[in-house]
Amino acid sequence: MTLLLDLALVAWLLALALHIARVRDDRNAIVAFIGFGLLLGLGWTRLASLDVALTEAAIGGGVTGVLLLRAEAHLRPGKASGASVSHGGKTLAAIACAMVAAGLALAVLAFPSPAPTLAPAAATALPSTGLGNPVTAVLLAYRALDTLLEKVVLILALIGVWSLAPDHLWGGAPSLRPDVVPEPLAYLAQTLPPFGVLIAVYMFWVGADAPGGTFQGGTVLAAMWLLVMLARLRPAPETRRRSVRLVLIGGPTLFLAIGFLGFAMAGGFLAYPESIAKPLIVGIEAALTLSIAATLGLLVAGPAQTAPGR
Amino acid sequence: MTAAWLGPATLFGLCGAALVGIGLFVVITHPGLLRRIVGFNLLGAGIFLVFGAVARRGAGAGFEGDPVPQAMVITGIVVAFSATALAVALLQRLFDLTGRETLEAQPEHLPRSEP
Amino acid sequence: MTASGLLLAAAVLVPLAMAACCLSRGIRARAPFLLAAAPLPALLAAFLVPDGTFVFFPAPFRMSLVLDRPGAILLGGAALLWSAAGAFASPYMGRKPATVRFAVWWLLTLAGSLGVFIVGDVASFYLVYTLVSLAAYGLIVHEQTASAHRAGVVYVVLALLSEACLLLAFVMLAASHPDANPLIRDVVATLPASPMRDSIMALLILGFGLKMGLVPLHIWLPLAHPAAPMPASAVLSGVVVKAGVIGLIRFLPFETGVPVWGTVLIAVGIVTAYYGVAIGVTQTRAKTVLAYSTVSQMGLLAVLIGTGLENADTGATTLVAYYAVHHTLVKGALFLAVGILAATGGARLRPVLLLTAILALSLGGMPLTSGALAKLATKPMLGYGALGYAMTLAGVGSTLLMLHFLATVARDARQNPEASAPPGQVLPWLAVAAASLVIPWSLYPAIAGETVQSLFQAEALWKLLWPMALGGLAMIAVSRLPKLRGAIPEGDIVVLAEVGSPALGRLILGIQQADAALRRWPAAGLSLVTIAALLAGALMLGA
Amino acid sequence: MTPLAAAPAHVATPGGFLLVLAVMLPVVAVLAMLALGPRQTARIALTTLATGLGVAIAIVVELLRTGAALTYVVGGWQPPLGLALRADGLSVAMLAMTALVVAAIGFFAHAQHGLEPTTRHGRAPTTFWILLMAVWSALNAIFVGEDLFNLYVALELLTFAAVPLVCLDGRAETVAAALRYLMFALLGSLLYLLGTALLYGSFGTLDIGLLSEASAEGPGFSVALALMIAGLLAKAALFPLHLWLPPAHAGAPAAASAVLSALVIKAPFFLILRLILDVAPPQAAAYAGQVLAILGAASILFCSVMALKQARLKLMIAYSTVAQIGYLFIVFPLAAGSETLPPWGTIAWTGGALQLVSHALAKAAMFLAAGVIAEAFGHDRISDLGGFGRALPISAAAFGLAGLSLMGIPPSGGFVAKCLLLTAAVIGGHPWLAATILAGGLLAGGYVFRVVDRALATPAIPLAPRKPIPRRLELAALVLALAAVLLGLVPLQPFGFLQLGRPDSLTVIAP
Repeated sequence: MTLLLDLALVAWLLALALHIARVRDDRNAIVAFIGFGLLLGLGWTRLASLDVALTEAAIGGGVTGVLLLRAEAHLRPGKASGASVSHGGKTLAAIACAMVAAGLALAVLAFPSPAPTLAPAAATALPSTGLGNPVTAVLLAYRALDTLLEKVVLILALIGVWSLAPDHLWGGAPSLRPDVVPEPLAYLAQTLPPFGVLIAVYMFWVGADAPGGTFQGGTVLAAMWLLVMLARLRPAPETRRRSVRLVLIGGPTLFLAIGFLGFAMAGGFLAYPESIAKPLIVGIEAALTLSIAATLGLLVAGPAQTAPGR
Repeated sequence: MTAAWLGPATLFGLCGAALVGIGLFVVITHPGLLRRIVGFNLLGAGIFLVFGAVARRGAGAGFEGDPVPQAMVITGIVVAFSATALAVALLQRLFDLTGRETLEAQPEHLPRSEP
Repeated sequence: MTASGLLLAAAVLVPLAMAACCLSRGIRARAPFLLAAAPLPALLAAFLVPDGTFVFFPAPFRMSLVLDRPGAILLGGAALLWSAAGAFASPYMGRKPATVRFAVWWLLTLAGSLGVFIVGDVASFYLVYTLVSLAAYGLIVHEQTASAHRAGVVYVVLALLSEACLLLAFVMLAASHPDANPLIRDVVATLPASPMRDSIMALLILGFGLKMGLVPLHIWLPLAHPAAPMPASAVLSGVVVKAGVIGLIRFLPFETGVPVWGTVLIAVGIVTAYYGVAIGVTQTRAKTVLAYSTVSQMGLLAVLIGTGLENADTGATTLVAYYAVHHTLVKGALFLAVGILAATGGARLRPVLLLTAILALSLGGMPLTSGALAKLATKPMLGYGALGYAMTLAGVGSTLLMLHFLATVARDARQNPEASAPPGQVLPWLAVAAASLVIPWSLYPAIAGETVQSLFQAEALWKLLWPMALGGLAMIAVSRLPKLRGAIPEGDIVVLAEVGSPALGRLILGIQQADAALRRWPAAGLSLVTIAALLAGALMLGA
Repeated sequence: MTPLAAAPAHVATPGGFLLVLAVMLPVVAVLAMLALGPRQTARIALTTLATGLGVAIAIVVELLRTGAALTYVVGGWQPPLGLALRADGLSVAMLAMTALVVAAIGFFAHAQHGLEPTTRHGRAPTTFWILLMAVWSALNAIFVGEDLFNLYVALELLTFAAVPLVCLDGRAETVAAALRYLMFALLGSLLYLLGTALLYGSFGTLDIGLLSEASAEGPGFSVALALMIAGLLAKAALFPLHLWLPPAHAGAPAAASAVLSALVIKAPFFLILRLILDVAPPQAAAYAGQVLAILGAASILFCSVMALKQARLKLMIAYSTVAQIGYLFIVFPLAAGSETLPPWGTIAWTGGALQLVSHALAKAAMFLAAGVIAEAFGHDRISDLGGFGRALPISAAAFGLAGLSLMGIPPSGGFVAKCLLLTAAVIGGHPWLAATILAGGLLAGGYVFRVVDRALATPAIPLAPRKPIPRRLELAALVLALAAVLLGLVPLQPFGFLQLGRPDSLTVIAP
């Protein structure tokens, strides 16, 4: 029964992917992609990975969807005039891609059994972090350097996006400009955020011990903020504002500072003293949640479109 | 045997392989840049599913999956989103400047006109 | 370190230091006056440093200097010509801003060209050889005319080709050696037994032959030498080509000999000697005629080197150096003479022409001149068989070509207004001319093992005179053929090479189109997937 | 495989914390720049440049002092669960080279921003400094990383820092170039990530040290490595995957071009080297090395000809980069090693490393010199630059000296590198590679001389700069070019420094 369900899910995912590949209209493809993202979230629950499922649904489907839809609306006036790939070229590419997929499938089928795993190692080390969720432990303790660098990646992407503003607008505010704010959106924007914030805080809070965590919480927060900005309840902030920048870097800075403190307190970079490991990690997560929310929201908002006020 | 063989891990792993193929095809052949960006996301989703299969196979020690690849997927998704955001911003800027949303047929070889 | 060692090192370092000093504004203004002084350490070293001196500079320089007999002879002649030409250059070039640049290139070329005569290890040889090759480019293009430009391009292409051949040859030579930068004499000793002997020999002859201007690699020479300013032409044709000669002297295994390659060199040399004359007589510009004469003379040197290689005759290197120093001084003086003749007219013309004639005919082997000494000294080595006659016939050619040269300069100078060249130019010229007589005479007994008196015997004189007479007759015959003049463009077969350029252009166009095609997104994407597949295949094959 | 094996794979060394500093110092600078705003950016950057240079020197000293690789286990979590950083001789050489080049480029950029006082705290200068710091951090992370997923994040950081550098001036064609660069680099990253997924699925670890000890079998391993190498090739822009490089490197501002061409593309090559040498089994590595060498040789010949035909100076330099990268890839068969000699004991290993470093120095010098030229004359059309040598003698000299290294003419690092590679090709019996090396040198001679010829020209109307060029702007290029020339004093033999921290027995890589 579950196998049938899985098969149906996989078939649906592939059908949507093929639809995205073949459909002529970009908007149609993006809507399909959003559906694909939500379905994929479902798929991740079938892989017993609720953390990823939440992340995928929130970022993969949700925020990416908003980003792409806005881009599509922006680009709609000038439709693709690019030279399409010839039929022969497409066939060749299809063969090559099928080859890659086949090789990959072979490799997936050839995975050794029993599967190598770090689950026992993660479990053994878990008590010394004081956490209950092993994924959070991996992200913020075992492989904290990955996470720290990834935060820098996020910030860098934002710097890159901001740098695309024309010189005279740099430092100004981005604008999320739907010409008319649809009634339901305004309504949602007024009612949803309190709940959203609550959900976000909850997600982040349980993340230490149960599925959920900074990314998921941060994404929900970002979504609420975007909703508010889209409904024009609050304008997007000027990117040069120090408060904005401080929120952006707050999480990574705290993370890095505690990392360096590790030299003094725990004998190494990004090491936590066992007794206060959990409070430290939860503190970092709290700051990161805010920073992620701000970064994601501003990434969707895009480069500045109004000149900074004097 | 078949049930174990076609457990969700393998099934979604194979699904990931197929998604990689489809995503790659979109990325290579589609002239529209926005669709290409969607293609990248499909490709990424496929890769993450392969990670997911690996994680699911690694269940043990009371966990339903190996947390290390799961954490990698979360990191990967965030990085992929950053990439999408940067690409979209570049694309919109290119469109604002030129009115095009493709890269082909660009006269890069010609000497550029002086500002 | 001994005083001799220091002096030897100064021969290379002083010009380099002077070039570096030209960065300073104050010294830059006086740069032209440095030119005459720069080669003086080398000149002193050639006379004072005893043969067989060896100096080694430890890491990180790892340079070793050696002065042997042939090296000393060539070094002395070269330094003399450089000094005189440098003295000639400062009034000739005047006080233009471009002169400073000329001086820097001059000093760099000078350092390299003197360096090749004294360095002892492979890497340093390559270094100074490259220095002289590339710095000479600055001298060739100095006048910035279209022809200088074309000459510069052809020169650089061929110089780099020569470098590439030599680099490969040196690497092959050193490959079997434990030390990565061995002494030249050590690697040359192992050359005959090397499994790569023939490749190495071919590359060496190709690389150095290019520098010497052996046919068919001579094409750059008649373009480049006339393009440069007069004093630069003198050193290019007089000294810089000798980098190839010293290269062959240093790198060919004369101790054991390699008869096959000796024969190859002889054949190439004879063809070059005749070819240079044949094309030279069709030329109308004096400097070009002289350049072709250089080609021809380098052919004669190649014959001498080849003979030494064929017969495993180590003494040949000294004779080659002796012949080469004669050519250095005479050819240098002749180029300077062209410059002086251009500024001389009226009554002063006659004595200048007379001295020029003596210098010119010296190349043809006129009795009592250095040419005669060089020919007589090398005669025993060549023997009296076919080779000896071939060489004598080449001497006939030289006389013919020089008579043609004299006719050309005399015609060009006929219209000159009454004037005389400034003493700053005449004196250096006279000095070189005098040296071209004195130095070969003073070296003759030691080199040839004969007394000077033997030169005055009737037999010796006859041996020299009949080819000259024949050359004179040939000149008369040639002058009856007016169509000959200008029949062949400068650089002869470079024109053929340039005919092939459309094909090359098509190839390059094809590459550009391929690049444009490969750089299209779908094509690159497909390439990426294909490369991944190839790599996977390769890795699976090996796993 | 038992997790947390009894004998840890990595033992932290006392100096290991320096590696953390090398990676994190620029990150601190990025955060500080954002916190303190544009007015402080340049000051923070210059301070960081000096400190980072100090850290790099300290690392070199520490390596020389101990004679062993520096290792750090982050947070005390042993691989495979945790992450390790490790720097052997080659890594340290890369770190030092990066610090030197970044510092010189920073010096140049500071001088250049000073030319336009009105915009020096504006968008482009501020963004440049932040991106430069991020590039530096990412490069250091790549050179010391031991975990393939950590390296993936570092590679992405590098890409995200490098792409906006391309379009700092905001012209449409540079935005297009940046987008193309981003997309192709993304394709490469994703292939790399796919490979790590397969590797983790097969071995349960991504630590390079542990992987090299794992028994490498099965198609998954080959497919994974192939995907990773191919992905990295896309980022290294090896022919025929160079579609993005010429417009991106030629369009970027000079200082950015220098970073991109000298440093950024070296990172993927470095990782390929590590994959081939440390992860792949020797026989497989040999076959893959052949494929890479063929591509490298094609890159040298094809792109040198393209460089020869470019009308614009910066495009010429960019194509030359693709050609010079090719030399790095022909190292693989040359440095294959043997039963008695590990790859890092061969002369080709030294030659390859030297080529990498001297190209970085020379190429940075060339792009900076080209930047000065563009700044002075407002364009970089080679045909219209006649006589620029008189107007900008220092820049012309820097260009010429850097050209020596690219052509492989003594005295220069490029010459020693090419000489060593050529020797390896001759000894190892690779005549085609030897011919390619020589032909590449000839073609490089062609394109360098095209510019030198223009520098020496004396046009009827002397070329005059449209604005005065301060001496200090020209100095950075000259210093880098001189450094490339001074590398020529390295002895013509395997260089011991590059072997430090490498296993000297063959037990690890023996089949």
